[in-house]
Amino acid sequence: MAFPLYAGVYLQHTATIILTYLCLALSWDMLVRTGQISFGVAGFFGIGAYSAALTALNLKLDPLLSIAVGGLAAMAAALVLGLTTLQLRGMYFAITTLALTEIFRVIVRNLPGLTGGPEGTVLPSAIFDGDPTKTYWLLLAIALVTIAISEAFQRTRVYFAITSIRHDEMVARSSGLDIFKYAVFVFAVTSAIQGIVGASFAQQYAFVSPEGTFDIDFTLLPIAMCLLGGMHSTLGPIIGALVLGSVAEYLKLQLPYGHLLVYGAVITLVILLMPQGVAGKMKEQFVREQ
Amino acid sequence: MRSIEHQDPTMTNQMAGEMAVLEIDSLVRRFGGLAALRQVSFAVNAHEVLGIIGPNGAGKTTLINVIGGIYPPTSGRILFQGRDITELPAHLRCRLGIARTFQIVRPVQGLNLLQNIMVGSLFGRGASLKEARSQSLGICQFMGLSRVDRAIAKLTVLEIKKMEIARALSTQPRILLLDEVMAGLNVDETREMIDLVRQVCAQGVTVCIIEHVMSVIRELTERVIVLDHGEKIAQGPYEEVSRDPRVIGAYLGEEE
Amino acid sequence: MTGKRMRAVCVGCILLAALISACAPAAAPGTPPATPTVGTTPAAAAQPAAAVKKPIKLGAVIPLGDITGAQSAKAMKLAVKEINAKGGVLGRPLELIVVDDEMKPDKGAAALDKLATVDKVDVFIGGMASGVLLGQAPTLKKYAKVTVWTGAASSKCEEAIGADADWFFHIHPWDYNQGASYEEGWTAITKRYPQIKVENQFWAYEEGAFGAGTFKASQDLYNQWAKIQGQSFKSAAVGGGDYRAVLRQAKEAKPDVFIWVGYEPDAMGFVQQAKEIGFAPPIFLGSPPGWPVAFGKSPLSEAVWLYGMWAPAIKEVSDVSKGFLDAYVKEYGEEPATYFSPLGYANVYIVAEAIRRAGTIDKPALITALEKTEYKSPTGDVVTFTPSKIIKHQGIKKQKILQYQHGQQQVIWPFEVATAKPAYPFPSWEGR
Amino acid sequence: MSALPRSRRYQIAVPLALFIVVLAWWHPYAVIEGVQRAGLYAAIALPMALILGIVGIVNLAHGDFLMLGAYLAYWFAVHTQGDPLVAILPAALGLFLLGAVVYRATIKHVIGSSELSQLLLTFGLAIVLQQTATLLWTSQPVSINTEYTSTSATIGSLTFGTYGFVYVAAAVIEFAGLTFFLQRTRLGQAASASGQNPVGARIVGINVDRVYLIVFSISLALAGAVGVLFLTRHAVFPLVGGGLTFKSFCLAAMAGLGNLRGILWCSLILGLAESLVSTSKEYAGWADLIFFVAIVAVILVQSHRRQVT
Repeated sequence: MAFPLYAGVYLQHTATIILTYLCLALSWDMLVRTGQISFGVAGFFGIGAYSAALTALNLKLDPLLSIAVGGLAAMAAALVLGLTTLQLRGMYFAITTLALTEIFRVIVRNLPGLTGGPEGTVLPSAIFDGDPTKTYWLLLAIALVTIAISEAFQRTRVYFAITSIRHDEMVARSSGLDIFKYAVFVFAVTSAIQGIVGASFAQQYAFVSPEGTFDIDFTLLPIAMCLLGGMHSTLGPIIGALVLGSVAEYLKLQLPYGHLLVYGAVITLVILLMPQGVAGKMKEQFVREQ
Repeated sequence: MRSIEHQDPTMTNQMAGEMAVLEIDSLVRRFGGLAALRQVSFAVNAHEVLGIIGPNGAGKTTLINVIGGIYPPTSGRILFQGRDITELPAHLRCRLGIARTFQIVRPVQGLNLLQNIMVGSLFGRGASLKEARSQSLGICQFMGLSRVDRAIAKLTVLEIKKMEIARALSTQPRILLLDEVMAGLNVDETREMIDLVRQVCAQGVTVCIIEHVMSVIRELTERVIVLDHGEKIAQGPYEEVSRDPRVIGAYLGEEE
Repeated sequence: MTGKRMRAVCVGCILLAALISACAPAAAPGTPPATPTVGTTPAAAAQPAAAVKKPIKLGAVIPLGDITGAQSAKAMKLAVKEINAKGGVLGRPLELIVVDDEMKPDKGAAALDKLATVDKVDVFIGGMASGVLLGQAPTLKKYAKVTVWTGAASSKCEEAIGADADWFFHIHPWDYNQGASYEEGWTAITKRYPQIKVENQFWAYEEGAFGAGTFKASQDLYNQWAKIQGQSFKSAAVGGGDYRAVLRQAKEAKPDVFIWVGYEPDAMGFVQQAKEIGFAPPIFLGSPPGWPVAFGKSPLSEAVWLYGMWAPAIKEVSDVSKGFLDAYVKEYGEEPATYFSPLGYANVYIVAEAIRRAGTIDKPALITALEKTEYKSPTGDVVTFTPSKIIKHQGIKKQKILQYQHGQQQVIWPFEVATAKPAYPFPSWEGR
Repeated sequence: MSALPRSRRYQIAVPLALFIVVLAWWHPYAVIEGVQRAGLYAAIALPMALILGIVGIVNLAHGDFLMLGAYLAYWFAVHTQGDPLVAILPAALGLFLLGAVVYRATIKHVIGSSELSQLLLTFGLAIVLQQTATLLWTSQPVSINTEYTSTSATIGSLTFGTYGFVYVAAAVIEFAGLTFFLQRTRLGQAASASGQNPVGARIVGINVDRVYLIVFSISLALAGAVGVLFLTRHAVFPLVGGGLTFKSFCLAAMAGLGNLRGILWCSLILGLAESLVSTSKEYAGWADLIFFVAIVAVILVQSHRRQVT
């Protein structure tokens, strides 16, 4: 993981971007493990980014502290949203989260006094004065924490809770499991991660704007990565982010026009041909050989 | 969760005064225009095995679902140990001590045999992972389930049925609602299951059992409730009820 | 594998094959070729001497998925080809390396890192969206390489770059430059054509950064000479497209000038719906970054005014513009649809000429040479670099006021490059 | 198909009518334009509701198929120099065939699998369509101007566009056609049956898979045809469909799954509300929130209702 440090600034920067998407992909997957799809990653990413930028700018908070604030703000938003919409799960939840990004964008755009309005807000300087190595370490740390949380979710009682919710809500409820509590809990944790990632993004590039920060790609790319790597595991999204992140960077240099098509094709083909993803496929193979 | 119960003085008084664990009071459940339960009332006494029988579509499973809290009744009341639980969500009912199995088995596919059983212990009883594991292993032994790390796909029908009961037992229930656990089992397996239910009962768990196989009802239950078209048409010992013309009529109606 | 599965795989392969084949023809004429490096080969053929020397590398960051960026890249490629055909600069060929910023700040910043560390370019060029430059600002400052930027109009970018950045050269006018030059333009026009009135203006601006920013900048600026009111609308580019509410408010305000600031997808809707509600102010003006190709063909376009930097008609008054346009059409078989193509072309030439004057690519010498730039651009301007509000090196400060006449964009002001006289007042919608 | 009992319908219809009357007096243009807007929304949402009601799939690529139809019409109009409206039939036919192919190749394989797979599949399809369109036609918008698009009428002091009513007509025709199809034709009855109970439908001998295929294709054909109408008044570009998909879904969710008549009502309410907010000077920027507020409100009501019943 320290490899990019010796590979030059460009690779370091690309690795930082890939780590950003890795965290988003992993946090998205953690929620999927409860059976809920969120199309609102960009929304929480944006809330985190804006909260961090505005607190750093107006309250002169330390950048690292402002990143924590970004995570908390996203978590608070998720709690409010979760408490209202997670009673109805499935399609309704998915579509509400799809709307979420747009709602936040509209709000941010229409409160120019607070947020800088449509033009966004510029921070005086990037975090660590733009030092790419330190930024890389920061993102790596966030990614490791995300991985740790994901693994914790796979090894503790949370695993039993979310797996039963995903497979059979009725059994879960009848076995004494408070579905709503767990759904809201996981939603809040994953949103906090997305908020933190967004906040560090804002600190890294020293600016936020409604269009750039609430970009639908922050939702889209993580989903494609999870699908490719395989859902419902820690390894899957990591593989997906590494593979798709680097392939996309390579393709961009080879096929400058329309390489986003790859993401759509990946999502479609994986769902049709390999719903368990790369990691799942490997696991399956492994089990068969045993 | 149990501790909360004891803090409620009215409840303990009632518990002392009455033998009923569960009281059902004029329960009505409609689906759209269709009434699945009409004014059903009965009580389940502590330590008894109560049979619930009736032709297909009589509302037996709906009754279990309403008692378990899967959906609320349209009207009527449910009392558990004297406490009104009509408004309580399913998971809290489970934690109070109402456990159930499902007519069509519902193992959680992502979990293996032991893990499935642990779910009940973890959430129904609030056990830690370690406690849940050892407790569930104990229940497995009691139920005669071996090789507990097998995936669901590798289990036999009997094993899955046992797993469902084990999962319900791992919540340490006061009352266990069994929904056609004998369906699809052969004679020997049915025998084994009947013994198991007896042992469960012997441990002080009250049992409510829905069953189509009348020999099982005859052997296990002290008392039966007969439902037809959502209405309670008879109750009493099986031998008595089976001679009731209304009951015979209901079952004959099904034959047509 | 079951038959069903098999079929699914086949379908998948066919789908993928179809997609790839769909990419190929579209990508070939429309975009730079697959290899990001262009320009060395023709130079080698023409000037064998130049080829052996190490090329001078220009690293461009452009959104290739968007028509503005795509055409800008094409024009840059054309300029590099022309310069190399004449022997390159300082006897060395130019090499252009284009990296897509995907209109995203993070990708734009990473692109700069790639150009600086992997390709080791000598100069940064390119640029389009303000939002991307804002995100790139920390990275640009990190390298502090000589940077000659075509795009980005938001003055927020100027704040982000800061006053110390003597290596930053900005060609595109800032939003307030544009505002000021329109004031200058209208003052000149009303002086020459006294019947034209512009004091009372109604602005319809799209609610995003572009529209709202432009409106705000102009509002601050115009209090002196014009009465401005405005209302935002949702651009069709982001799912809007119903302008009747804003047009009706404009109609009630009875302005001398109606201006809409939005994107290409709004152009046709505005005239159609203005006709629909019978709103024909004396001056009907649009200010999108680009116009739909077919807009001029519609009878509704007649006498619509527009703000811009360039129109194909400038070729009639500017040799550079004619040369550029002819070469572009010859090279790509189509007319450029956005002013970013002449700007991209100018971008390369400005850098090349400065290097030639400096005689070196060393940073201080190159900065000094760039400061002395006096480049006759295909946009019809003479580009020089002078201080703006914050930065030291601002290129073009003037915009142009144009008008659709008989399906062509004609320049009305500045008068030096004017290609037509204004049609005034705006004819009624009836009969068109 | 209509989910509401008669009494509830009055509960909605009477306040709505009152609201319209008051609004018409206060803000006549908001009503005229709101109705036209509602027509467009309904015309776009109806085919999506059809798929949702019968095949049970949320087609997140719905708006992108519409975009495809619009491009077909554009291509047709440019090459024949003809009126784009003539392209309605070819566009519908083209999309019908495309629908059959897409159904066979993709949708068919996720029927019966999890909601997650279905949503993600159509989401992937949406991106593929958008990006393919970008490759083929670039991001530059295309639009077509025809003389009739900006025809207007004057009643008293009101001058308003009349072409917008074409969307109202389209929505009504679509609704009538679909209702007729579902209630009066054999295939339509089979489709209704499959929508309500696929297992039962299979038992009584309906080829559910074929019914799904046809319904999906019909829906895309309608989307294509509406796309042509859309082109006559709006600029079309590769990403134009996303917002339309979302609005359609909101309407379908509000109306109740599969309730076609409800789509008309809900479009009317949301169309008027949007139109009203965007006419107000200070708050025009918030008009976007109408649909979002609506969908969140629907969810709250639904979840409340689920708790009570």
